[in-house]
Amino acid sequence: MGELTLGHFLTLSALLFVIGMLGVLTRKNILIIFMSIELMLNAVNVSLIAFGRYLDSIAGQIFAIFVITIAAAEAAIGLGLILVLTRRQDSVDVTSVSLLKE
Amino acid sequence: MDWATIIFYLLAAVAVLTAAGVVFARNPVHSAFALVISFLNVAGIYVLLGAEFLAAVQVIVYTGAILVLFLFVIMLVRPEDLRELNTAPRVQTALAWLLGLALFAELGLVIATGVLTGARGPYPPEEVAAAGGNTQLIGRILYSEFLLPFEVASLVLLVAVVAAVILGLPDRFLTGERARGLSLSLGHPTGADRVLEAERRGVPAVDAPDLGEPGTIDTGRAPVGAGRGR
Amino acid sequence: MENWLFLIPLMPLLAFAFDLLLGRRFPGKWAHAPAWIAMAVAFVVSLLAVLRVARTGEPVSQTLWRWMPGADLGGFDIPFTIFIDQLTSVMILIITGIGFLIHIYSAGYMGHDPGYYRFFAYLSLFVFAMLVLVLGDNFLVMFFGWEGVGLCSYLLIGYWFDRRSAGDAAKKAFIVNRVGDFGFLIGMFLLFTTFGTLSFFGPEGIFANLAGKGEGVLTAIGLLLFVGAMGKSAQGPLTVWLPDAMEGPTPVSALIHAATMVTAGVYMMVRAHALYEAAPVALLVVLIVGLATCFIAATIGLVQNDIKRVMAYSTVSQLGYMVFAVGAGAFIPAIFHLMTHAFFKALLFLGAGSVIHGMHEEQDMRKMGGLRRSMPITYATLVAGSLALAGFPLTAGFFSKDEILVGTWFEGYPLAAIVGWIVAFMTAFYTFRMIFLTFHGQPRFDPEHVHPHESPPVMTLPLIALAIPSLLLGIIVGLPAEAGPIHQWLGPVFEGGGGHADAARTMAVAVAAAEEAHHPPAWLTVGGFAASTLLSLAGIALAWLMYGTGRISAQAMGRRFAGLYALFYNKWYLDDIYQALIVAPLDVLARILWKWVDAGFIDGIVNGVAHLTGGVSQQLRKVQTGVVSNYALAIALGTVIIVGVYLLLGPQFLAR
Amino acid sequence: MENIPILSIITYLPLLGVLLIFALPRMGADATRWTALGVSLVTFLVSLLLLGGNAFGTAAMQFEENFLWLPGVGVRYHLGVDGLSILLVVLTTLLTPLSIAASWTSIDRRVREFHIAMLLLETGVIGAFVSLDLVLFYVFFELSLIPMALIIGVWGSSNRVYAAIKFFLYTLAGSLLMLVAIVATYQRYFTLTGRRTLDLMELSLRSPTLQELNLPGITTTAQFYPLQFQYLVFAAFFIAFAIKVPMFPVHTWLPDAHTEAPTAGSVMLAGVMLKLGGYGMLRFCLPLYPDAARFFAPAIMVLSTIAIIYGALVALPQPDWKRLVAYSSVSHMGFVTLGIFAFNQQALQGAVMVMFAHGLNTAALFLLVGFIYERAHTRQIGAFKGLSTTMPVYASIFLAFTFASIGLPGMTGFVGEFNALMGAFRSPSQLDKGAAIVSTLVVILSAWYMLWLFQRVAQGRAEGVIADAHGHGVNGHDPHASADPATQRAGLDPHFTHEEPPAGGDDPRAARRDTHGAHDEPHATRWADVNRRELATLVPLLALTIVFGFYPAPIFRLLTPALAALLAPFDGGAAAAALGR
Repeated sequence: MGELTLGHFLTLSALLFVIGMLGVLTRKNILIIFMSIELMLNAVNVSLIAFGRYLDSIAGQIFAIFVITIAAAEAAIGLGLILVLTRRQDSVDVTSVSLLKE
Repeated sequence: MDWATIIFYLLAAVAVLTAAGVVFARNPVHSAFALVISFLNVAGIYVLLGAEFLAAVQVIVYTGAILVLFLFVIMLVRPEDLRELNTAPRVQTALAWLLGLALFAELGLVIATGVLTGARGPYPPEEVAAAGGNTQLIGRILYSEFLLPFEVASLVLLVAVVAAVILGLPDRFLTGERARGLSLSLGHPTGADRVLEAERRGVPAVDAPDLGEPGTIDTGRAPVGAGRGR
Repeated sequence: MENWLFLIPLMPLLAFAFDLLLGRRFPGKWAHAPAWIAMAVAFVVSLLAVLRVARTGEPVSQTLWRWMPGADLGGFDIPFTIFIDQLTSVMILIITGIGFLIHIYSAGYMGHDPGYYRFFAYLSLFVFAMLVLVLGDNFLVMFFGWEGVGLCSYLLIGYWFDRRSAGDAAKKAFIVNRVGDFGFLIGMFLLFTTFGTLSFFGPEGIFANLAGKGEGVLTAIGLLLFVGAMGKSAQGPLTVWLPDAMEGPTPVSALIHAATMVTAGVYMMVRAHALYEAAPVALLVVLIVGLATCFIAATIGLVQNDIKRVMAYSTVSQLGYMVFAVGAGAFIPAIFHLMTHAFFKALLFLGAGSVIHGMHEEQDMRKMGGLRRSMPITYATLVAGSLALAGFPLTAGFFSKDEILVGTWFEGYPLAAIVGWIVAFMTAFYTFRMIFLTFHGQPRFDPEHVHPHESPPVMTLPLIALAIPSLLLGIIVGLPAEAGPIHQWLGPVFEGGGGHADAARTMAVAVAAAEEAHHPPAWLTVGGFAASTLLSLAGIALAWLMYGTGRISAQAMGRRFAGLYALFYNKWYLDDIYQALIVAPLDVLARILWKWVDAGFIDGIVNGVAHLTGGVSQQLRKVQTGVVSNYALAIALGTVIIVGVYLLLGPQFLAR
Repeated sequence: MENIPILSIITYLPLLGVLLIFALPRMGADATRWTALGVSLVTFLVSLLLLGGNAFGTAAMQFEENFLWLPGVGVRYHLGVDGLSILLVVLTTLLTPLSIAASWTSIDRRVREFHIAMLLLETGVIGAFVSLDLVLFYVFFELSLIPMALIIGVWGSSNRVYAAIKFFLYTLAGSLLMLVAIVATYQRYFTLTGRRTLDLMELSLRSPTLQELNLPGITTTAQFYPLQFQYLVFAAFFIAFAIKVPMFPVHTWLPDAHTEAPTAGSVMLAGVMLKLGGYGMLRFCLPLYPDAARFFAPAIMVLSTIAIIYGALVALPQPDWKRLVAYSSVSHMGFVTLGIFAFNQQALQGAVMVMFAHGLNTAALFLLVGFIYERAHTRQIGAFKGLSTTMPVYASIFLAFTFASIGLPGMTGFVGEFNALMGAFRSPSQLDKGAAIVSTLVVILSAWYMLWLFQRVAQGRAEGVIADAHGHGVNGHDPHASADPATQRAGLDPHFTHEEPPAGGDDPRAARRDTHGAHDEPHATRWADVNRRELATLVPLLALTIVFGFYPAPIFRLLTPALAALLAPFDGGAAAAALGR
């Protein structure tokens, strides 16, 4: 693992995270937002594992596993919601969904 | 520049590019595929970090299951039919970019100046090997120290499953109203059911706020739910 | 310490309670019975007390109960004590005596009034309050009576309350009295903080230790008490209420606004003579105000057309005489005039009442005339009273007024005496102007509507009973001038330690004291008599010329002095000045305070705060747009800020 | 006798009434009224028992009940009564049955809830008067607030909700300040002595605790509670009570609360609630923080004088009868604060006597307004005229109370106000003397607005003047007497402009004779005079005002020990002595 330092991995993770965040903030399509969230989760995983590796602790990887399980659960529910939404108003434009405003 | 660094840069570059692809793709299907590629590259990086088990999990679970589910849903809702207002208001985008860069700068600063202050873990690489490799070690730790979180995680998954099923059910099951006509089969492309029918007749199924007659948004095509599936 | 003196004030109080509570159920017109009985008993008991005082030369007193307990009020001890000395005897005899006659008269005058019992109830309450005022042995009990009579004058002036003007007059009387009471109250505060007590007599009483106190304080007290006296006796700026008080029934005017209440101020100052003597500046102010009032009131009296108003202004003028007599230090003549004035002024008012009664509520002299034949007794008695008022030689008024004028001259104020004589002339003039306008000349009313008739005996008897002393009292009590029985009687009040002459002093010694007391020279006394006689006759003659025979036409005189006539007629514009300078501005201020300060400013703030909170919460609501992406943005913003803060401040935190 | 917890009995007897009403829902309206009346009368009788005997000879608290309530915090359920509080308790128990009796017919909606609120109010107020523990006092202080807000809010007239909320928030804001002050004192006492207590006796260092503690170098209250601390905490306490009194700047809730409250509400509010403020100042502000009291005294004297004059002036133009009486009570209560902060025995006695007299007179005035409101359903003074002819008994009682509230000697009003003024005048500081002199001006203003009220309402020609067949007035009354010129303009009548124009001529009677003007009097309908029930509520108040006006000694004797104790820190214990020092 020559010159590969923790910095590299963290930079990668930061990059992925920021791209994911941009995706969430700029896109209007729920699906895209969803994917961006997955991306951000993935970024976190990278940094977790990187830390695990450089701090000689397995905990990083275990946490990554849990992150993945959470991501899975979240995806399931999220997609379910999308289904209900499309049935209701056949558009995934997030701005039109402002039921929360009441 | 040994092999590992080169491979790292390669994988990282592809991952980042495809991630950008996910965000900026016009068509959701393209972004889905981009996401798949990105995840695979990340799996590669895991291997680089000596987390083989996780790389496998990433490939099988994450990419294999979750993203497939994504693709499935995208197909289900016919993305090209869905109207796509993918450009958020100007100010939102600008602010988002600003915040993104700010965050990246901050993280960069942390990474540059940060010093590893965490306590050294008990498992340096030789220890991992002694324990029989990455996967064995994870297995042992997972079911010993982290047993409780593991159970909780399983509970979370259970909830997710139940929720997904319920969300999938057509409303008539919830409202207890026996509908004779249409029955939902997962095979049904739009999952449309009597809800839209009922709404057209002016009887609001659920007292949601009046967002205007569904389907009135001019889509240039026949309204999604109503038109099909009869 | 006698234990029967309490009957004097108690009887009228019982009559009041009896009439008020049970009056309504009284058969027919007997509501005046309890009042009569009460007055009779009070008069008798007073007479007994006066005889006791005369016999022993010693004042009698009785402490009823402790009104303000000293122990609990940090030394402020006020017993409710009745005290009768020579001065008080004069007063209570006047009050109960004349009061009794007026009660009899009222039975006739108010005969057919629906609220008959209410009238007698208030009259009895008034007599009670007046007696307490006079009998009190300290300033607070006097103040109790002081406000009590103010209350009763309010009730009686406003007796016919369904008349708007009566209501206004009553309110005005009470408020002006209250202005006087304000001065009285502050005077009492100052008195207590200076002397530590409010009682007149006794070793630690006020009059006993005047010596040590600074003259400034005494002058202030004197002036403040004088403000109270002005309020009650309608002097100086506070004369405005008395003429309007004529709205009340005539017996009320006779009793309250002629004989008793209005003299309270003079009585108070004479009672506190020791205090005033120690404050010459205050005396000077009293003299000047008294003189001014005397003059102004006389001038206004010249032009009044309402028979009762003429009498009202005459009363104010005569009171002015008494006040400036006090101011000049001639205390005994002041009381002497007070006594004689009580008789003939009550007579004049009751006579006027009888005229009004006969003329069916007609008060305007211009619509009377030639009543000599139709009301002989009233005419005779009214002439007697007028002679006394005008100071016709040998009448009661002549002696008392002359003594005041001579006394004032002798005490070193010749100028005041001269003004006094001028006013005497004017008094004679307007008194007989009233007589000639009412009783002589052609009747100026249309006979079918108005048939003047003589009043029933129940009214004429009191008139006669009052006419006799008006004529003879002067001779009985006033001769020889400056040393007559009145002087001997009141002598001890002014020599001894404020009435507490030691036991040995008998009546004889009192006479001697009066003798060697300084005595006006013979020429002054004779001169005084001459001047008084001359001026009163001149006044009467002028009145005869103008109104009796009409040789000098009143109208012509009126036109020639039009300016003066207007000034006098509008009561020197006093009322308008008050209305403009005090009443209207205060009312405007009240409105401003209410609208602007209370509702506007303070409530403004309170309601403002309420709106403010409402407004702010309204704005905050807008932040929740409901669009998911906005929330995401917010979260992102949050993270960036937190990380930023951590980076900036992180190290210190960690370091600590 | 000592072991019977009589104070708790008195406090919770009304609660018993509440339970009775609550427990028997099928009880008819009248049955509820009788129960409430019965319970409040019994409470009154029991409170009279306390007055018996010479229990109040000493300054110590009588009928004490004292046991630990909340051990952790050191809050004690400590009840006790001395001369001052027993007088106010008796006043409360007296006014409650009167106000219940007064609202016999006027309250017909939700009768049960009304009487429950009234009895709760009584419990709250009595509790506040008898409790000697700061937290207990605060609890009862708040407890009494809620039923009053309900009474105003539910049974009030048109604008009641605004008034109720304003009243509630105003007083609540004040009492929260007080809570802060209580906690601060508690904390301060704890840090210094290590003892956790909220007992007034201990906190005010009146009981021997200070000697027991014999803390080094701390002898006076100034050292115990440092000045800076005292100023803040005193200010908080004072503002809470000033709102209740109410004092000048914070009084605007009173007119609204009174105009909107039902008769019973107004009587209880004016008769008793306002006294909580004055009582609080005496019981808490003076003993706990004497140095701060002395520091703020000049400012408070100025504010009281303003309150007295301002209240009287603003009462003058009021068109609404109740609002006028409300402003008059702002003016009367100004005397209370004037008396309290003059720091001498006579001024304090005067202040408490003003509270007692105000309790009687203003409560009676509100009863009177309530009775006429029950008949005419309006409070506008303009709507009434000539009540003396249509309702003679009512008018005469109203006249009596008008003079009682003006402060006519022979009534308690005068005794209270005179002593407060004399006391203020006797205090050494020149400012107090000035304040006393300016305040005495109210004597003129109060006469003006009260008599002006009486004249507009009771005097004047009512419809029912006895007129014979052809319109000529019987015995001297002329039914057509409308315009009376001469005295009109001369009258001290601020509103003469828009009345009937003077009809010329200089002589009232002559002019009147020939003006057969048409009836231009507003048609004053004939209302029934006060009935026996209403009379039963007024006569006791009238009797008390006159009896204690002529012979106030027993009340003064009852108060002397209590007030002397309160004054201890102010003139070195020589409360009763110095002759006008």
